[in-house]
Amino acid sequence: MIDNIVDITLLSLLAIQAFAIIRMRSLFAVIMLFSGFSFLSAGLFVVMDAADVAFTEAAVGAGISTVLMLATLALTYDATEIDRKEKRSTHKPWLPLAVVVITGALLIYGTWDIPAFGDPDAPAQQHVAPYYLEESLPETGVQNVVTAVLASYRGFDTLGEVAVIFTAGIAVLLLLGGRRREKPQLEKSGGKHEA
Amino acid sequence: MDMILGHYNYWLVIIIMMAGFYTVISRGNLIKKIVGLNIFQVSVFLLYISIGNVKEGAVPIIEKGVTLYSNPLPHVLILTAIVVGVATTALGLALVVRIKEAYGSIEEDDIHNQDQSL
Amino acid sequence: MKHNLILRVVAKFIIPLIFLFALYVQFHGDFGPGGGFQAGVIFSAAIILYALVFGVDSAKQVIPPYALRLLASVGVLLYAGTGVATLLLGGNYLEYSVLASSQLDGQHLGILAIELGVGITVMSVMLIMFFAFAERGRPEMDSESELE
Amino acid sequence: MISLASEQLIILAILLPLLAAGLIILADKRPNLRETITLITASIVAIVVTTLTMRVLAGERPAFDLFEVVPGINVGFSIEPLGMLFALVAATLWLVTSVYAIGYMRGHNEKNQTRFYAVFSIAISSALAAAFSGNMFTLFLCYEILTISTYPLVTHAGTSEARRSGRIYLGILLGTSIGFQLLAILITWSVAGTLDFKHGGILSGKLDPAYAGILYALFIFGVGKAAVMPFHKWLPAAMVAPTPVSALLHAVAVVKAGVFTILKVTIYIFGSDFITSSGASDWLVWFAALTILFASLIAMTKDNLKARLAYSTISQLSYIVLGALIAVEMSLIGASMHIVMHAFAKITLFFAAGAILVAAHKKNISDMSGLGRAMPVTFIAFTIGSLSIIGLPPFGGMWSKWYLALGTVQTEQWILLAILMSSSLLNIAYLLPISIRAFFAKPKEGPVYTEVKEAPLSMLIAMGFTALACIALFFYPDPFYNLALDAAKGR
Amino acid sequence: MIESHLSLLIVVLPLLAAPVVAVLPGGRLAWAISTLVSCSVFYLAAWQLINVSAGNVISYELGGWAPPWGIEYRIDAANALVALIVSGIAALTLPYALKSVIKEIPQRQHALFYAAFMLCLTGLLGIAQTGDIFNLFVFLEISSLSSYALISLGKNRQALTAAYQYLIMGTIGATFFIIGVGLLYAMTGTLNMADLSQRLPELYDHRTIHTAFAFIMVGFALKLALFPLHLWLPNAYTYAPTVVTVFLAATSTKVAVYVMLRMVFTVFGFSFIENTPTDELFLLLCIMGILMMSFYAIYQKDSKRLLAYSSVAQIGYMMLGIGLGSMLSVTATLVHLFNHALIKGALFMAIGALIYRIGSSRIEHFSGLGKKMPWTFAAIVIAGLSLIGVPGTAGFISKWYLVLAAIEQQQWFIVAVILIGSLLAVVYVWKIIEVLYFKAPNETSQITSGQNNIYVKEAPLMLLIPMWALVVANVYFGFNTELTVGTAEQAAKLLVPDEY
Repeated sequence: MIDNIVDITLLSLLAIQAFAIIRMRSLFAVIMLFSGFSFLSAGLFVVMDAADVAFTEAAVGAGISTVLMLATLALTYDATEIDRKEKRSTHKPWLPLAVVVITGALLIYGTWDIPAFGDPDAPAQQHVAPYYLEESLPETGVQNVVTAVLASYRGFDTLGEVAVIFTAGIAVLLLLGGRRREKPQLEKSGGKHEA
Repeated sequence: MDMILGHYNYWLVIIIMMAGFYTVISRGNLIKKIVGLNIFQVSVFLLYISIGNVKEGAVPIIEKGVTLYSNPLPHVLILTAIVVGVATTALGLALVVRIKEAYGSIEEDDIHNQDQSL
Repeated sequence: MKHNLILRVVAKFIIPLIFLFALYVQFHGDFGPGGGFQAGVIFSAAIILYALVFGVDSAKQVIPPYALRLLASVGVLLYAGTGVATLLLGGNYLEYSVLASSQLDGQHLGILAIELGVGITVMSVMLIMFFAFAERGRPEMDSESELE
Repeated sequence: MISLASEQLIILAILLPLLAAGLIILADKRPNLRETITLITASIVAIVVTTLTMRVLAGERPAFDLFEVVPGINVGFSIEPLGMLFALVAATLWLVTSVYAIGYMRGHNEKNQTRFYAVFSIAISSALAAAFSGNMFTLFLCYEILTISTYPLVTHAGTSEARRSGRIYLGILLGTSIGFQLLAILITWSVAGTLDFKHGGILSGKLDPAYAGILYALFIFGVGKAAVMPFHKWLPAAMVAPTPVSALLHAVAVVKAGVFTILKVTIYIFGSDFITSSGASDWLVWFAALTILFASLIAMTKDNLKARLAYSTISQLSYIVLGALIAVEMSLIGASMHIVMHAFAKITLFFAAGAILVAAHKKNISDMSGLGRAMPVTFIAFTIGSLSIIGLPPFGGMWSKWYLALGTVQTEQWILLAILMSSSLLNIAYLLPISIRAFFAKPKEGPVYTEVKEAPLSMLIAMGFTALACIALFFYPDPFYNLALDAAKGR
Repeated sequence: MIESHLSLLIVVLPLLAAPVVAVLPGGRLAWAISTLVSCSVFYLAAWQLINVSAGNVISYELGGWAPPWGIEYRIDAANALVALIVSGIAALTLPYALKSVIKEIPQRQHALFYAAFMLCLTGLLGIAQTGDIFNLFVFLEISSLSSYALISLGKNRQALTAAYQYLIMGTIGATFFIIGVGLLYAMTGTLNMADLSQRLPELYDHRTIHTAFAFIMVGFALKLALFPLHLWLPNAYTYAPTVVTVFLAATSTKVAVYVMLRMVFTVFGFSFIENTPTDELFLLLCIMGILMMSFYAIYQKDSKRLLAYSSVAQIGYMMLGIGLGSMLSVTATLVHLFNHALIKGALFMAIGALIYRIGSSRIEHFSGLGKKMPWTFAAIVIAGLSLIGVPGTAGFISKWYLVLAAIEQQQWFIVAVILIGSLLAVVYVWKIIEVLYFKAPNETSQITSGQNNIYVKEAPLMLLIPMWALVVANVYFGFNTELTVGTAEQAAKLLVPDEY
């Protein structure tokens, strides 16, 4: 029960932060809030026994992502602008709202008869997972099952993951690498966006 | 009551998820969109971990005497997903920087108008 | 800030510790939480801190950008190469068991190698990103003050 | 030549023009060589086809498949009398037209002549391939190639008017063929499981007679080249092309490929018995009939000579379509023979029109008063052509109309008979006045034309040949008649 | 040795090439290596196709762990065909790239460009080969990230916004996909496709499964730009560097369509789809997509954008095949997958050649180029006819099977839509051809564009050869369909076991 309460509290806090982020228009605050959001979710991961994930989320979400976001903020707004506020959107929010509500409703519908939270007999816990828990130590000699699965059973996924990171590195180099060139020329024969 | 106890976690996660999703599709500021995207993804991570969670289960690190562990597989998947997420974020932000340089703004409306006015 | 003595001294103490911690995380992944990815991030964090305190240029003297690009590639190649090695040793791709005489040793060796690959790549890519953004900032304003 | 097997001859007849096209492009800078190539190829092809004709009349039916496209559908060729007849007409008239074209193109000093000759021979090649095609797929393939390869000829002038006409031309021909014909072919395939031409048809017994009418209609209108109203607009539009093009493509190759396709479908896909029994064509005949009438009426209103001829063509084509639709032996013979007779007659008229354009630079009939005395040969030829179109003896045109009429009699379609007759009267009304005006009316400016001479010799030769052919075909239609008879009887 | 690891090498070779290429100093060497690699991958893919052409299935256990515990590569005719398309297009695009890249991208970025290209190739092939639904997601992201980067390299600033737009849409799509995967996992406890297809049937009426299906479909509908979700595509194709457009247009959406096929027929099974309104929805969207996008295409002034809209319409055709869900229609989809890659590849290469010479993709600037660049012009005509679906071209074969599939089910309305679609194709293809074919009617367009086409030369051989390779393929596969139809039928047999 107790960790249920912790769970609920953390989730509620996360929700509050998420909505605060929607409302808030000062980008610096938004980014800071997001950093906090990551930390909190990391905490939640710990509560749900996902130590590695928590560790990573803290390092990435609260660390790297935040740093990069702040850097971008610094690059995209002149130092003179003290309040780096996003402009008020001119569009009516109804369409996005509708989309979101429908998606959310669909998800709730979908989770309606999903196995209960923390149920040890849920199919997710039955089919593949037990094998890992029982065999990983004898088969790979690794105590941390997560590491065993990550590095060995699903090692190819991790290779892909490294490739993704590598891709991102190359992409950033392509976009920002080296000295800045003069601004890309505007298209003379203006290609108009379709509305 | 059981229903709620069994599912409140999913539902709260979904609410957060939708908050993030909404930020992505409704906000015109390119940075804020990315932030929204991150929230969206993080909440998906939460969904996975919730699926893998086992009541009274321990961190899936084999130790003597412990019999019940929570499911390691979602953890693995999410580790990968987190990395993918940060990669996407970095790329997106780099694009934002370049867009700023090219258009002098990171507000969708301004950019759109500039392209229209050509 | 680049002239703040205390900060520099403290940093000089802390950064090696962070490196140490990174190494611990890198190689302790088999037993506790952690592994190549987290280690890489922490490692890069140390250098980022260094860059913040001593300036990007001196940080670049420590690790020149080209080296970073090279390292990133090396990491991927180390990982993918491990797979190729297992192929050559007659196993399937990434079937570590064939790397050594016994299955467990093989697995251990393989996991060690690929975690190292992950670590290297992650570390260098994180730094590539950081430097790219920082560099970009130069002409207009020093992003460091922002990142503090 | 004779020693070669018929299969090889067929391939030869199709490939030679293509080869020629290549050579012509290579010989771009040297007109004489270029024209020589055209003439030589045309003559060889004519000989080849004649040889084939003899063999076919002797009863030989060569057939072979090149390769399989999708399981059950081949690119394959086979000769039966009808295709032979069409090929014979196309080949002979290509030779004649080439002779004519040399005079015309130079006399009229057109630009891009190389492209003209090259594309021209590609068009012929595809027309011959269509004539020889052994199944509906191959026929459709050649039909489309023909459409596309003639586009450059139609838009030869490159003017914005030519461009507009090109759009109409392509729009209607591609539109109908993809919209209706392809659909019809696909339905046929899914019903009959084959597309091979077979006398007596492949559909009878497989297709519910109730739907036969719809499918048949899809074919009739899908073949836009047959210019059955309301899909006829492309033909007048295509008249912006140089006259030799109009002559060959719109008196022979293109339009005849259209009606030929319809005849093929009638005899070898549906089978005449199935059509008559299922009554598939009962309501379609009226489209053809009305086309015959309206086109003739419109023709009378046209002052531009080529436009008038164009509408006359539309009307004459529907004779053939009508013959196919009635689908009894007589009418089929008539239709098949009309392909020949109309071809020779109409090409004569076009040759004459071209000659008048080159020699006297006149397009409109109203300006041709008295021109006959300045250009007697041209106008005599024109008169002969007209009479043959009208269908008076002693001209070839009489035979085909005769058999068509017999067909209507045999089926007791009295209204159709009446329409045929009245349209012949209309033919008189819109064709003869031209010659009369040319010979007997007073020219507007001056008593007689002094400056106007006859057209270049090569044109006169061509004209003379086709004109004489119109007469010869009255006295000696046998080869074509026999072919038509075999086709109708399915021998 | 190689044969036993074929399916793997196809993915790993470019993956190994990427880091090597990335650190090379110059572009030339990078280009040479990438070309070499993609050619050998093409060879391997062809080999793989032969191995599975008998209708058998090859399974490869990565890490030597048996599925479902380890990741599995599961190759049948469908994968093999897609892998062949992707690698083949890559092998043809790279020779084309050499000159075009030198022209369009700053020198110091060449090495990185080819590295990104290799990674994109890796990702696409990985998607095509894998039999594990999460592994699919990882490689999807590799290909996506690299394509975002590649697109952003276009020389107009719109390229940046286009890439950003694509990044947001693509990531939302991918996230939807993993939500779906998560729900599937929650219900079945497995990620292996074959295993899923075993375990799903008894869960068919389970809400979670329906939701999972919905999310996976929406996710990939975003990726393959199915009609209402296509908004990112036109800009991306218009502003990306030519080479990138050629490659992505010919491969990435195809791979996404393939994934749809897999999900619908292998993982969930069509009997599941039939109980949901999905197939009707598919048909509806496809019909709207085909008609509306073709009309959009007609009104475009920019040739690349015109082709982009035509691509969206063509995707409609492919999805029709899935919506109809018969063996014939799936065959049609796969055949069109293949043929459309050839068509669009050739067309974009040809347009690219024009751009290479006159530096503009606006149609009105093309006036009179037909005479100056006869080979390029001929390529556009033939590929255009193939796009229309004129007999004797590859495009005709796809239309043929598609219409047959529709007739077979008495879907006359769809038949009409397909045919109308081709007629609209006539209009927009001819719009380009006419401008090229005729001399400029008025010189003003030339003056305003600040260029005249009088001194334009034919495109260099390095551009013409790959272009014509595709054009010839367009004609060849219009007459000999053993490879396309043959393989497609094999694949359809495996995907749609219950023939009706």
